[in-house]
Amino acid sequence: MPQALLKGNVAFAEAAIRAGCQAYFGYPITPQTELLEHMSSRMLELGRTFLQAESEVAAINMVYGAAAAGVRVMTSSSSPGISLMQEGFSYIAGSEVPAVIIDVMRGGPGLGNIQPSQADYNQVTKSAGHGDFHPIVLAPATVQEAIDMTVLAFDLAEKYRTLVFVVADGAIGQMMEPATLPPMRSLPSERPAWALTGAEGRERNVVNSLYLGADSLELLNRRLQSKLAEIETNEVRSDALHTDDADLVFVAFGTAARVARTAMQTLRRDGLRVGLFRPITLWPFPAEQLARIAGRTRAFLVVEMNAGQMVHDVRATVGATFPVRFYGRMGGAIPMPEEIEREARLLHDELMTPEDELRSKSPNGHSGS
Amino acid sequence: MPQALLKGNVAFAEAAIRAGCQAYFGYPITPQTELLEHMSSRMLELGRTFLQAESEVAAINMVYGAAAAGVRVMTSSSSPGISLMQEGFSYIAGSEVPAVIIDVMRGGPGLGNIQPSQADYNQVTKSAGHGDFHPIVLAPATVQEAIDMTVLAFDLAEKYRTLVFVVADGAIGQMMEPATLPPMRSLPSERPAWALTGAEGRERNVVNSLYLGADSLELLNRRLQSKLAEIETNEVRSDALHTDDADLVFVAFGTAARVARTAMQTLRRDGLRVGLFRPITLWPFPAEQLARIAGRTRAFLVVEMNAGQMVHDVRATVGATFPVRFYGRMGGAIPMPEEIEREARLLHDELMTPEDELRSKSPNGHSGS
Amino acid sequence: MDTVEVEYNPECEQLVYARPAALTPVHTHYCPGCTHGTAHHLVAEVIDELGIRDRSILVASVGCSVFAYNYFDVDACEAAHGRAPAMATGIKRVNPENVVFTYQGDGDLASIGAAEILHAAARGEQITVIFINNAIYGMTGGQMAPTSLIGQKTTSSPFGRDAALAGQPIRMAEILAALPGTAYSVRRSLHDARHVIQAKKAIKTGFEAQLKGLGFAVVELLSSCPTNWGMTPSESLTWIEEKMMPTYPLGDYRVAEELKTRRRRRAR
Amino acid sequence: MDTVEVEYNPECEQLVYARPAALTPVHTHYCPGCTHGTAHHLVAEVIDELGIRDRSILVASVGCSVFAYNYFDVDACEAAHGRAPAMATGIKRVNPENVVFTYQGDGDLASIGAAEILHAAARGEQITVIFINNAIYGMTGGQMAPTSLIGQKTTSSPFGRDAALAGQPIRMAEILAALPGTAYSVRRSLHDARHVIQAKKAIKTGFEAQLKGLGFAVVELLSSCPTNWGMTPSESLTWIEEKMMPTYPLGDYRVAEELKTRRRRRAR
Amino acid sequence: MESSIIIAGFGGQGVLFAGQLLAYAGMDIGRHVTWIPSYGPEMRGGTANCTVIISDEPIGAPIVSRPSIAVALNQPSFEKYEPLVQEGGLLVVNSSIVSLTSERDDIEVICIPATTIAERAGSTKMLNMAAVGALLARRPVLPLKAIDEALQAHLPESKAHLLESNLTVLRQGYEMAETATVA
Amino acid sequence: MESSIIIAGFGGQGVLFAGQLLAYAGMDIGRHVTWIPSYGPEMRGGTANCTVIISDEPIGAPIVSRPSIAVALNQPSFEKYEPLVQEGGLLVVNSSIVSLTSERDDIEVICIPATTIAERAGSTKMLNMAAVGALLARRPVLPLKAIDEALQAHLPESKAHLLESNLTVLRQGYEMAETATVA
Amino acid sequence: MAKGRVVIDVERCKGCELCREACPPDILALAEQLNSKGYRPVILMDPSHDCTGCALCATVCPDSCITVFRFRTENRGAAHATGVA
Amino acid sequence: MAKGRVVIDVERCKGCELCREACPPDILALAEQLNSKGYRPVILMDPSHDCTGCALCATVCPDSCITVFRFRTENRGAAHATGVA
Ligand SMILES: Cc1ncc(C[n+]2csc(CCOP(=O)(O)OP(=O)(O)O)c2C)c(N)n1
Ligand SMILES: Cc1ncc(C[n+]2csc(CCOP(=O)(O)OP(=O)(O)O)c2C)c(N)n1
Ligand code: SF4
Ligand code: SF4
Ligand code: SF4
Ligand code: SF4
Repeated sequence: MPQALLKGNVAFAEAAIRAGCQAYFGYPITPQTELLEHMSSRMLELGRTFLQAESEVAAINMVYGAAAAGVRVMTSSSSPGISLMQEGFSYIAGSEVPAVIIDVMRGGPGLGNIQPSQADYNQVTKSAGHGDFHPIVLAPATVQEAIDMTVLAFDLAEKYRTLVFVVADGAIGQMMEPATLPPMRSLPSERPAWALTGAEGRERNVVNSLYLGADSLELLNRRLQSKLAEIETNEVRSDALHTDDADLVFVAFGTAARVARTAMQTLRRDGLRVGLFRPITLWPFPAEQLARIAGRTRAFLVVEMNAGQMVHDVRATVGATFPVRFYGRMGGAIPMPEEIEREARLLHDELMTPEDELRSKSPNGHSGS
Repeated sequence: MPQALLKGNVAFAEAAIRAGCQAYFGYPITPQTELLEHMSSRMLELGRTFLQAESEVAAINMVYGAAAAGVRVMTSSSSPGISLMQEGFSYIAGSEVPAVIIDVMRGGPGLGNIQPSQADYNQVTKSAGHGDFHPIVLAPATVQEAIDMTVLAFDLAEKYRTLVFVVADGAIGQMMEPATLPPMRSLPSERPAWALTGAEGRERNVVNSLYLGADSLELLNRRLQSKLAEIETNEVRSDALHTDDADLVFVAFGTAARVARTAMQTLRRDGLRVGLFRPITLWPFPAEQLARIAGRTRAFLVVEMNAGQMVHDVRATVGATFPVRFYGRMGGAIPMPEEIEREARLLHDELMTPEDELRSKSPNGHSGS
Repeated sequence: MDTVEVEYNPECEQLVYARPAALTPVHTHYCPGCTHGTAHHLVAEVIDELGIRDRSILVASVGCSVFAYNYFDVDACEAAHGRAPAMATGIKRVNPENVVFTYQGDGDLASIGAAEILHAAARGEQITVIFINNAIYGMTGGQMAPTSLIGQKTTSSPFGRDAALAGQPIRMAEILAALPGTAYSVRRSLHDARHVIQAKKAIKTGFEAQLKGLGFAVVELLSSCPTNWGMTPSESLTWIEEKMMPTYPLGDYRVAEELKTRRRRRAR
Repeated sequence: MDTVEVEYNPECEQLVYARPAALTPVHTHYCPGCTHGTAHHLVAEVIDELGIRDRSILVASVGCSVFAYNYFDVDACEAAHGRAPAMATGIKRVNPENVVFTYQGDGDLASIGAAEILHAAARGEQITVIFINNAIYGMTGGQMAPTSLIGQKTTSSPFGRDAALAGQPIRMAEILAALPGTAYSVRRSLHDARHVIQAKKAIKTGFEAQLKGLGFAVVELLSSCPTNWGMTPSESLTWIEEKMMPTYPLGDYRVAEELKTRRRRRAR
Repeated sequence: MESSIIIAGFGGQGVLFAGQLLAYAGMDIGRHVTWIPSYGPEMRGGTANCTVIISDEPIGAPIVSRPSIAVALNQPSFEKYEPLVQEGGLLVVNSSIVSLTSERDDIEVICIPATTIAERAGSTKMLNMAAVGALLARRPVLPLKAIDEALQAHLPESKAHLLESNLTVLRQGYEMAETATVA
Repeated sequence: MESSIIIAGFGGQGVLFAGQLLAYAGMDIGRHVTWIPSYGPEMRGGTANCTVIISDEPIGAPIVSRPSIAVALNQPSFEKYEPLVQEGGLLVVNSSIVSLTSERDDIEVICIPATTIAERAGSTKMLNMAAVGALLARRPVLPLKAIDEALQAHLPESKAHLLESNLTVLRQGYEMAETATVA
Repeated sequence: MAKGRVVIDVERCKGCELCREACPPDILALAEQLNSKGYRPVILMDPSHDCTGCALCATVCPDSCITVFRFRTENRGAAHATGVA
Repeated sequence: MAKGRVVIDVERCKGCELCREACPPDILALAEQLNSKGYRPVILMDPSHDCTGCALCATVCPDSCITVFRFRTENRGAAHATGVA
């Protein structure tokens, strides 16, 4: 396939279609609306299912239904809409049906605004709903990755019968970049054995998350936990750039990682040995990979478009003794390379001062300009 | 006031009334329904506002409205209902209006069951909705504490103009214990200056969470973050029992803490030096207090009625090197004292083995029987 | 659980009524005399008679009927509270060949699920909705429903439902009949044998509407909750007739032409 | 922002029309010719005429009117998408003396907020709802609304709204009129001066219903969206008249007796 | 001293109230008490049970895996709890409808025809009082007097007229158990 | 080599398309490109802008605080971006409606009556092409030919009939800027 | 002479007695002893053979415990009159 | 002789021209130059003094840019006819 200049939101949608998405249910919300709009024409052209739901609550429960019927199904939304889907996510997790969710985050809390944000990191990685579960969370940083990870999302969802999120900040949804789309996959000829299709010639199937007895519900939870453990061993993904010789390593994902990359290049030109570690799966978090890098670098500068969320996973990974500094912008602001460079230079200077002093300086909250 | 034998759910409700709760909006859900039912009679008797909403989504937005009008308002629900309120929580946080939420958790995910659970620890402490905010989260372990913390919740909500959660597992909502209710407070004679009451003789007030520009929304977020920082310094609460001489300290909250307490007593009778640390504010998490104890004990056994959620905050606090073991039951199961004793004895024996060996044994996930 | 094998000699005996095949042998958890059970066997009989057991998909809802997926011998799922119509939409849209039906209580359908049922009807989703109106929240212990009667004492309206505070009862069969996608919307009652038989006819038509692809179909059934009404089963049936029916008149609020003509022809 | 001070001599000139006091001087963000603005000044004029500016509380909704709280000079808040009626309920229940009104678009009120508006009407909440029906989602760039017309091309119905897939347009004024707590439910249009004047009368009655404590009041206004309809402002007004009005007949669908008589008396 | 008591039976047998009565009485004489029910969706015919703990110290776990005393008012409850009673513990059985007998020799089992006693006194609904009486006869966790007073104080108004007969049943259960030969 | 270009103006001035055109052209000749718009709720009269980056290496940040090139099609855009252009950078100004002039001597400012040029060629809507032409005349970030081809390839069908006039406007803008004396 | 008979699944029966009230000849009664669920089930008490096999009991039974037969010897036609076919 | 006049807040005007169409004597026109928002505002062009002060323009103006006066000298009564009072 030749390269095309694609908008992130359109790329998500077209990639899903090529990955064999058979049904889409969604509700408009900026900054992901172009995704729904693309689906509204392409899915119908292809004779697949597209429906604009009356709300996000309805959308996720339609997704739940289609997933229970065993088709490849997806929805997409942005922060407030994702909040409304929490109950549905929990039901889908409890019923172990596969579904793909695209979350193009915007500034919060509340109505907030529609500018790019990463303030829902905790929401997708720590608690996408009530009860003990984690969706797999993929975080693309380019339009090409948006495509590749959407395809991956469908495969992982099916493999583990789980929820898979692809999360992007509004900038990735809105920007255009050259990217290559995969060929169109043929749709599966039959449904999974557990799917609801009518009990003709077989035992009836039930899709359900209700287990009245504590013992039976605990059994379900054990199964879910071992599935999560399996995912934690098999599906961790991350990307590292110039981390081998680095004194200082940026840790960032999505657009923040792109900006950090630019800052890194500038700083390297100035002779500072800076690297970049980019979690690609936000859950499972690439803790081992990060820990290994901590072994050979002197400090981390975590850059996020929020008040400091992933930084807690970084600190939990490397412990309170390892220098971890945070720089964040909130409310839809995107950090500029210059800001990151400034923070990096400050930190780099401190690296020359005794460890303990440094540690004391490492603030807990965000230190954003 | 003399002692009365009170059911947790009734205690929450009556305590709220005595604390001056002027309006309650809620939707029935087990295991908190008695709370709503108590409100349905008492609030009307007192000429205050009670309304059974059409859903949890409506309930939280009614709460948002009444809070914007400057009255003391509360809702209550359980896990699935709390998930549905996430968008509303985020709006309330973004608008900085005070509100009290009682969350009587049940087994999940999905419809799960109605048995006692602590599986929504992450939901309330890490992400009660989209965007960067944390409610204050109080976790009573007795009916008396349910009363005292509900009163405290209203005061903190007003003081910081924030959301305050009081979270209990179903057991605390359902059990009866002797407890003393506070005297009836008189209702505030006037509304706060920022409240919506009609702009007669003053500048008009606006309650809102929309800030179209990234800069203005970032300003709001800075204010929210400094408020959270203030809360983190002022409002941390915890309880420690026999932790001074303990080789092993249980870390648990709510019903799990009660069971751990029984196990502790048995073990102490058998000569094992065991203590109990009980976070009372789940957010802000009592990290310093816990760290101090880590200084004088040899290991923590975290007991939760979930797959292991608070344990991550414990590990983040004491670092990967300090021995932290987890024991959890899921799906509405309550751990029995015997189970905890068994785990404790195992761990205690290991404590006699070299540190490093021990560490390697410390599993990440849950190790529940 | 077991079923009793009933022996008989076809030579000299004719089987007039037997437990429908579309019901599993499981013993229900319903309270004694609760007409949820009656609605269940009517739906099962209709499924048997239409021969659609192996094409049907049940979307159970959250309410006392939460375990319906254990009682109907068809593919089934359990929706979130109030969202059965959305879940059914998701299933029917990708499985147009299946017969998809929801079974919902009044709290589920009329309260928390109002938007989903309204829009399923507006879109004319090809699903059949069995709507059990027992004027109360049964599962959670007898709180007020949007369908509770004025003055009705419930655990959340201890002084009786006051219209000034809680509004008037909602008549869903009428409201849903007014939506453009609705092919069939009627109200029936389960309070005596004659009405049970009429209810069954309506349920059958509700399924036929879907089989003919005419649009959204809903059958509202006045049903009892002896436990939370605090009455004996038979007192409950009297209460339905004397107290509920005046507020909820039985009748046909929307019947697509295709369904009318068909019924007439059969009558001949 | 500023207002122009218009000088005139009361001796020889009579002021016939001036910008209502209940509007702030802020310049709106609405597109040129968008009749959201028209609805705004009508509501403001009514507030001025009823002298309730300092008692009123606006509950703005999520839609193009999201900034309404900047434009009306009254206490105001911004509700979550679709939840304005719930938020208004929360306010009115604790502030019975205030005049509480919501201002909602059709996506907000008829789609995501269907349950909240339905139940506010069923409960007879003492609030006034200004409902802007422009047959589209304006704010998000022109997607289909439940109110979009059959065949209408939108960014989410690129081949035109197909009733078989998306159902028929919903008529909210009629549906809400059928709910027990509704005291006033009418539909008006903003497409020309005469209709604008009629719309204002209806808005006034909608507020009077609340002032008299008669129950829930809603005024549905057919409004334009030149930008997303892809028309000039004046073409848009024609489209309202020629295309929208046949689907959305103007009329009074519920008018409480107390309001009728009052109107008649005034007419005399 | 801490006693843990599980009372179990059919939904309609007043299981929960019997437990509350013990808790009230315990509280009124200044002991620490907890009461916790099994709870679930409304269902008749389901078996209900509650756990009461009466102690001299603050109570930790409100539930126990092995109670010191169990009251089985119906067959399923007997089957479930008979094996769980602690060594040296007490099992009170409603022999009116429980036909099974215990094989255990490490616990005390006391069988009384609770239903019949109650029926004779006017209503089978009072069978729970007979059981409570029997319990106290064999294990004086609380003085009978305390129960009397608690009953007077906490019997729901609707049942006030039944106070006397309840007290009678309580006593009869007590006396019958005092004299009964232990199984 | 990396150029960062911000194009800004009123909603109706084709700001976004002008940016996309540069991105398409860049991509078609094998450069790395990113295009990102300012986005917001539908509003006319608001100012729209987009950032285009054209580079030889993979692109990090898709946005810049200080562009190497800015195109100001209206007054507000001039006020906002004139101060931000990098030293030695270029500022293209639509002199038809922008009356202000730049005080800066460390950047190149080129003023062309874009609206007027477009109007003469048939429609003011094409003013964005005149500006793009002028841009390329002063900073050959891309060969004019590449833009020609991109325009032919990506002009929306609805506008196909305007291709020629668009090309003309593009050229006129280019030529006028080539010859223009720099402010 | 009885025209029909009913068989009741006593383990399934919850003793709600709705069938009793529906039964025209009133030939259903509560059994003495409880079933394993603790309910007093209904049983057929038809000494004078009055059961017509009208199946009204089965129609109203919420728990579908009742199977109904009609003897072929006389008035076959009645089968269609039941309305529950 | 003109019976009235209108004053237009040209900075607020977005040039939608709805007032023009509503204006019976058609005496509103678009100005030549743009306002600071980039819109061509409407202005009063009433050479032959045809404005009646009917206020229809103000009634339909979505942005409430128009203030309307009627001269007291003649037909006061008309004021009440406008219906927008
Ligand atoms: C989101 C959510 N809210 C509330 C509940 C609790 N709940 C379970 S069933 C029910 C209402 C049941 O009433 P109805 O729908 O009338 O059915 P019935 O039990 O009367 O048959 C409620 C509120 C829930 N499970 N989930
Ligand atoms: C929960 C949630 N979902 C979706 C959105 C995005 N959104 C904003 S406005 C809107 C619809 C606006 O349409 P309408 O209500 O008809 O008002 P209009 O803009 O047409 O005046 C949507 C879907 C949101 N802000 N919040
Ligand atoms: S609670 Fe009511 S509705 Fe539920 S099963 Fe019992 S009787 Fe039926
Ligand atoms: S987008 Fe449509 S509704 Fe929104 S302001 Fe513009 S014209 Fe009005
Ligand atoms: S109706 Fe059914 S459940 Fe009720 S008593 Fe008769 S047989 Fe038993
Ligand atoms: S109607 Fe108002 S905004 Fe429109 S042109 Fe006339 S004066 Fe200007």
